[in-house]
Amino acid sequence: MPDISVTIGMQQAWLLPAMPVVAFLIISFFRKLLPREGDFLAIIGMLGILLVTLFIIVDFQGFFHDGEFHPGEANVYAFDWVRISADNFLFLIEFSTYIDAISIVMLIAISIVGLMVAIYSTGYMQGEDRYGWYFAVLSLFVAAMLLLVTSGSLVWMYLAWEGVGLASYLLIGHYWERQSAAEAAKKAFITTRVGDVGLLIGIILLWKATGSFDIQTIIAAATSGQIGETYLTVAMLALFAGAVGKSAQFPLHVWLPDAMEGPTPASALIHAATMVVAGVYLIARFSPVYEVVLVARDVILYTGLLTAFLAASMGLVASDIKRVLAFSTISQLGFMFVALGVGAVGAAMFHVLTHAFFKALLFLGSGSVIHATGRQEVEYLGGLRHKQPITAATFIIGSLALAGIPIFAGFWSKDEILHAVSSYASPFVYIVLAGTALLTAIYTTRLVLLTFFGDPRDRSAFDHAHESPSSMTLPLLLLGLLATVSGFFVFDAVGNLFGFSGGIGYLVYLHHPHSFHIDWAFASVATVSSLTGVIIGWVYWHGGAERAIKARTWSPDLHALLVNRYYLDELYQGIINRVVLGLAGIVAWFDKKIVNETGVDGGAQFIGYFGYRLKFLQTGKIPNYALGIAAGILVLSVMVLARA
Amino acid sequence: MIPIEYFLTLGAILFGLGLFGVLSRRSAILILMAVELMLAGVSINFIAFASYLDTDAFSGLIFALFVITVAAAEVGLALGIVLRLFRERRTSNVDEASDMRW
Amino acid sequence: MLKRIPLPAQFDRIIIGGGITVGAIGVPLGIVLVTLVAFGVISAPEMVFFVAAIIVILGALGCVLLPNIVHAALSLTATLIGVAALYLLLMSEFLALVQVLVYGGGVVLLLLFGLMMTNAQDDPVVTDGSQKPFAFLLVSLLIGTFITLLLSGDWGNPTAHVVPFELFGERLFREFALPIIIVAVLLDVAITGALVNVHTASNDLPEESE
Amino acid sequence: MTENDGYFLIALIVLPLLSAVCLMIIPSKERTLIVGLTAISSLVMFFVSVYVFMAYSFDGSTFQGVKSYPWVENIGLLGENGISLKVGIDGVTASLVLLTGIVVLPGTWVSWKIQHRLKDFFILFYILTAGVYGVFVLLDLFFWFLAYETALLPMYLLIAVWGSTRKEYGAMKLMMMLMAGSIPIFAAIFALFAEVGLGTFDMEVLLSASKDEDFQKIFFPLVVIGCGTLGAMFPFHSWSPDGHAAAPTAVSMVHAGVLMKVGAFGIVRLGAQMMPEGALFWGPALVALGITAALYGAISALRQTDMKMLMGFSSVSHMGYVFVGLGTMNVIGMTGAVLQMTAHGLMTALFFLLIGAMYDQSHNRDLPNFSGLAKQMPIWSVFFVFASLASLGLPGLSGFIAEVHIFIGAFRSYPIVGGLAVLTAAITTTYLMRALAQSFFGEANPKWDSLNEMTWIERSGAAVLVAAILLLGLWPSPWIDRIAPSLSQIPGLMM
Repeated sequence: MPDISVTIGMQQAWLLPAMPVVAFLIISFFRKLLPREGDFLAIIGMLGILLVTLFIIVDFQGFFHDGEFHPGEANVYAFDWVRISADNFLFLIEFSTYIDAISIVMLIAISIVGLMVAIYSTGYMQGEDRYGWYFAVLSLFVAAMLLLVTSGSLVWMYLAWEGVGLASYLLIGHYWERQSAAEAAKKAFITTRVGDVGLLIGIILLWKATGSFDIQTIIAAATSGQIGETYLTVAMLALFAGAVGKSAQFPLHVWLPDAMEGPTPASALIHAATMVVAGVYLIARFSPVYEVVLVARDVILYTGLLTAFLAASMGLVASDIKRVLAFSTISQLGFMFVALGVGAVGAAMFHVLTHAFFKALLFLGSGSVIHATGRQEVEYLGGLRHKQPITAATFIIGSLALAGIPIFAGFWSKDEILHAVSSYASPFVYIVLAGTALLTAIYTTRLVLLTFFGDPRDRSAFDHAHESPSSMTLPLLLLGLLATVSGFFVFDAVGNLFGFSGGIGYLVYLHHPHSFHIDWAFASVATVSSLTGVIIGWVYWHGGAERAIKARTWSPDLHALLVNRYYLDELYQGIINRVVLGLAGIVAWFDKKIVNETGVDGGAQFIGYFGYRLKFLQTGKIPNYALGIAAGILVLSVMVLARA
Repeated sequence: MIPIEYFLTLGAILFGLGLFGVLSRRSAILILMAVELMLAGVSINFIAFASYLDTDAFSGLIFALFVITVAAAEVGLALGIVLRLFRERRTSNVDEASDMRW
Repeated sequence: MLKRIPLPAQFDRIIIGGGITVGAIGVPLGIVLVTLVAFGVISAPEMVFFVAAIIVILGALGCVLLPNIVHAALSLTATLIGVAALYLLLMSEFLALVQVLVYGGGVVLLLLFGLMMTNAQDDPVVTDGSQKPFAFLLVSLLIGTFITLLLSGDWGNPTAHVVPFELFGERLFREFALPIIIVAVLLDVAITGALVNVHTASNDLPEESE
Repeated sequence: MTENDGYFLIALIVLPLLSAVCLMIIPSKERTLIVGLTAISSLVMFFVSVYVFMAYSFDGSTFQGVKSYPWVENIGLLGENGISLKVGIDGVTASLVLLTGIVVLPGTWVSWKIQHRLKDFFILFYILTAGVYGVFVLLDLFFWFLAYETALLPMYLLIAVWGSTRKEYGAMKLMMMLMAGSIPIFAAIFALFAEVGLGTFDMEVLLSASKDEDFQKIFFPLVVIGCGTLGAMFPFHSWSPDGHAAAPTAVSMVHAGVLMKVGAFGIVRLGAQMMPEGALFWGPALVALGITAALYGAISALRQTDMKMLMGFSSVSHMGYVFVGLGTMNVIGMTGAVLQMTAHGLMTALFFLLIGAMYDQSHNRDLPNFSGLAKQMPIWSVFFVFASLASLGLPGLSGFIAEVHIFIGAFRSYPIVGGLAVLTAAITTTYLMRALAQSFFGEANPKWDSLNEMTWIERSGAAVLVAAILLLGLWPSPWIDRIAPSLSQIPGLMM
């Protein structure tokens, strides 16, 4: 192993995005000629990524000793992409890769979930139109995502950032024949783009202050106090705006539920496990700087808290199985941002990892259900555990992880976040967050009960249902395993086993390495709240649809508020229709009437009118013209006279 | 001896009267006649200058000769045009030949 | 005696009218001028100049003011002959000759032919306002300007010189040979142009003449 | 670039003119011959352009491949080298020459399907091309202006004869506004001639000669107004939407792709390079106008339904970035401006090619009339989505690398403007994505089932442009290495 790691290591990190790019190019151009439209190329690409990731982890350990991380020179692979130089002036955009523990967490999540999703998709997408194109875009997405997490330069990170946005756009709009899918893709792209305005501004502001796009240089400059605090706060908040857009935080969360129009495996990969945590990655990457600008950190904390709560409450009433999961994703991302907001980067990244596994599992499970029944409204499902035992089992494992039941992965990471919050922020934050965890348990229980238990409510769909093929169940089982055990990584012993002494704390929280430990008092509180949630959910929904409908009538107003997502979509649509399009209408009117018809055509008409009046001087009578000539002679001779 | 100013003044008056004719008359032929008056006025000037001031070269004389020649040609051609106009319109009133207006 | 000759009544009127005019204006003027010469106020050539000038100006006035076109044409002839006299005063016999021949003979004749062929009786009736007042104002200003201009000039005190005939011919046909040829071509073109212009193909004659 | 490479620059002007002359000789009914001749000449022009771009060397000299043939000198006001046929390129024009070569190639290809007076179309088209090349390679202001006008005049006939919809109106408006715009340029050229007082129109001499600061302050705005009209600068942009909507495909391509850049280039050459102090003085005004145009065009585009009108306003918006970049008067911003000229040229040429390919069949360009076009014309839609992505500045495509330079340049001097410029990119996204979602995706409208996919010729043309967009987006240093050193020689330029 060490021998190979000399040849393939962090220096070769560029291989990570390169392999799927090659797969993307080959599939998109030659998919008609390839067997199975080239899906195997995408899988081979993912396998290659997993392999390279393993090599990189091995290589990475060589720079991790004495409880410190020593990146050294080996970490960066760079060439000049853009270079403008003059006397004592240099404008440089480099391509460089930078791998550290945060990147590695992301790499693990992307490579494992990506591989699972690719394998799963061969079953799920079987026989669909644009089968090969789907795999091409999937490869493109993975390439962009890997570039995003390995890039050492902000510009290239932005490039990848937009690249994942593009892939997300293409995959949400994969079924573009449906107008709703086209609209959802548009909404996702525009909404994230609004956030990206902030990101780009932040990048340029940071460049202006430091003269560099290199992330480590910027962090070094910012933490050493070279940049004014207000300026830095503005820049970091601008960066956070990008994260808000990409990670679907309030107020830009509206695109993620709609994004469920895309193929379910793509949702699992992009809108649950990887792309949406890019924002978390970005903030985590800049966490040393956020240590300096505490105002920005508070903004992150409360944004995350608000998002977590709102999304969880919306998830309570959503009827579409994928939308419930989407709201859950938004909520869990809120948890991660809360963790970042209190400075617990390790907890946040840990949650990224476990969330990637169990949420991907849940999405793939829901995909299996949709694949089998063709329905995705929970009101019409039910009792599916008899038809789809493997799906049901793995889905329940994922749900337990999401709900935060002990042993399962979600419990450990969520507990870490709650623990971190309790020691860094006010009790209010802790209470809201614990309440949100309770809500999470409730809606998760509801989802599981309505889907897999009780009586089937749509008989034809139920009869039609069957267990999915092994290409789909295998990834489910693997992810189920990971969703169960990946939480154990938190223990020092497990960390040591993998070569990271001190567990994940050492892996991701470089500056203040401390080992994770379980405070059983907090853990029991968390467990009790989760179990309470499960019990409440059981009481309400265990019997099937009738109680569910009763639950709806408990408070119709509140229900309507939640179903309509706090009317935020309507608000935004109203703003777009009234304000933006109204303004556009005014400007278009201004251009048409004032600039064009008054300014340009009006000018032409004025000259035309002037000419029209003037033309009557042309009487056509020769004596009149002769009189004019004579008058001219008179003027000339008077001028001569005046001179003489 | 007669001072040159006499001739020049006469030339100016003749030119002016001719111009008045050109401007006030309506018949094409009368306008032509008035043009001849103007030319005569100019010719007087030329010749006066030639014989008073340009005694060696008398270019003015030659110029006057050309003026007379060109006037003859002009009258011939102009009459042709007038005739043509008359045939087309049954009039030689220039006011009525105003097709070239706006 | 006169009545026996079958002349138009109009001709009669012209003769009588012209005689009365010349008598009424010419005789007193002649007396005045002869008196002035006799008393030495003006020299004899000046007297001739004034006579010629009066003929010229009266003729010009007649040409531009007389409503009858034939009268105007005859006035023009008088003017042109007066101008020829002035040329003689300026010692250029050749030009005087040419003036009488070309103008008095050719041009006036041509104009009269034109008059006859266009059936033009009188100065046509004004259709929409005359520009005579403007023309009068303009022309008076112009003449005033010209006269002021030429009187303000310093001409010295030159005298008229005889132009030697031979020298004139020499210059005309040596130095000005090219212009002469060009003028010849011009005349040719003018005649051709006039012919082409007047010639009407049968198909573009106006309808009345068919 | 060796001195003998100057012959290639002359060839760039002569080739299209020669093609035009040859076309005049060929009888109109010999369509095959016309197509063959234009195919060859456009390819040759393309390769010569590429060669010129590649041969440009980084030896630090300002103008390369300089060839000079005096025409009139030592007469009247003219002194030594008064008016001479002088060619030469710097880094800016090298990249613009390449752009012209790239755009004219597919422009020629897509014009082959014109049925009405094909020969006359190509004669005018190549005269126009010669004018455009002339503007980029000529180094004598007298001939420069001649080439400038030569590039404009054929436009009238090209639009009025071969155009569509309100073609007479569009052609006349375009022509009159552009002609009016060339008056201040004319004035500025002769003022420059008089101010320098060496009796020469030689640009190299005029560049290095010292000019009074007040003179520069007075005449720089004239150049901006004149050239800005051709560059569709707010508020002189009004011809752009109507003109583009009326013009035939190839003319729209060349006009939006190259000719508008002639305007912006005029500001670089006559403005910033000739009158740097004036440019420094008026820079903020130029930035203000540019950002107004960018926002204004983008917001107007939100309400447009005609595809070509949409592109017309989009061009106004994108050219606004160019003026922002030029106005920043720092080397990053100006480099970005020149990059944006190239990027916008490629991208908008692709757009017009695609719209033309569809309009020729449907005779309809109204976005609300369409739905689900991706079903009927999948390849066309892929190209269109690609062009939209390039237009909205997706990183990795040409628009981003240009825009990011402009944003950075703007942020260095005017942070608010920089912020607004970034915001404009989001608005651009909005109007393009709305158009895509409305007309390209969703349920296919059976009314348009008769639409055919693009022809192979059109696909090849689009592919050329796509390749160029990708090349510029992913590997911009060949452009930047040429542009930035040339611009950084402007005196007084902030680095």
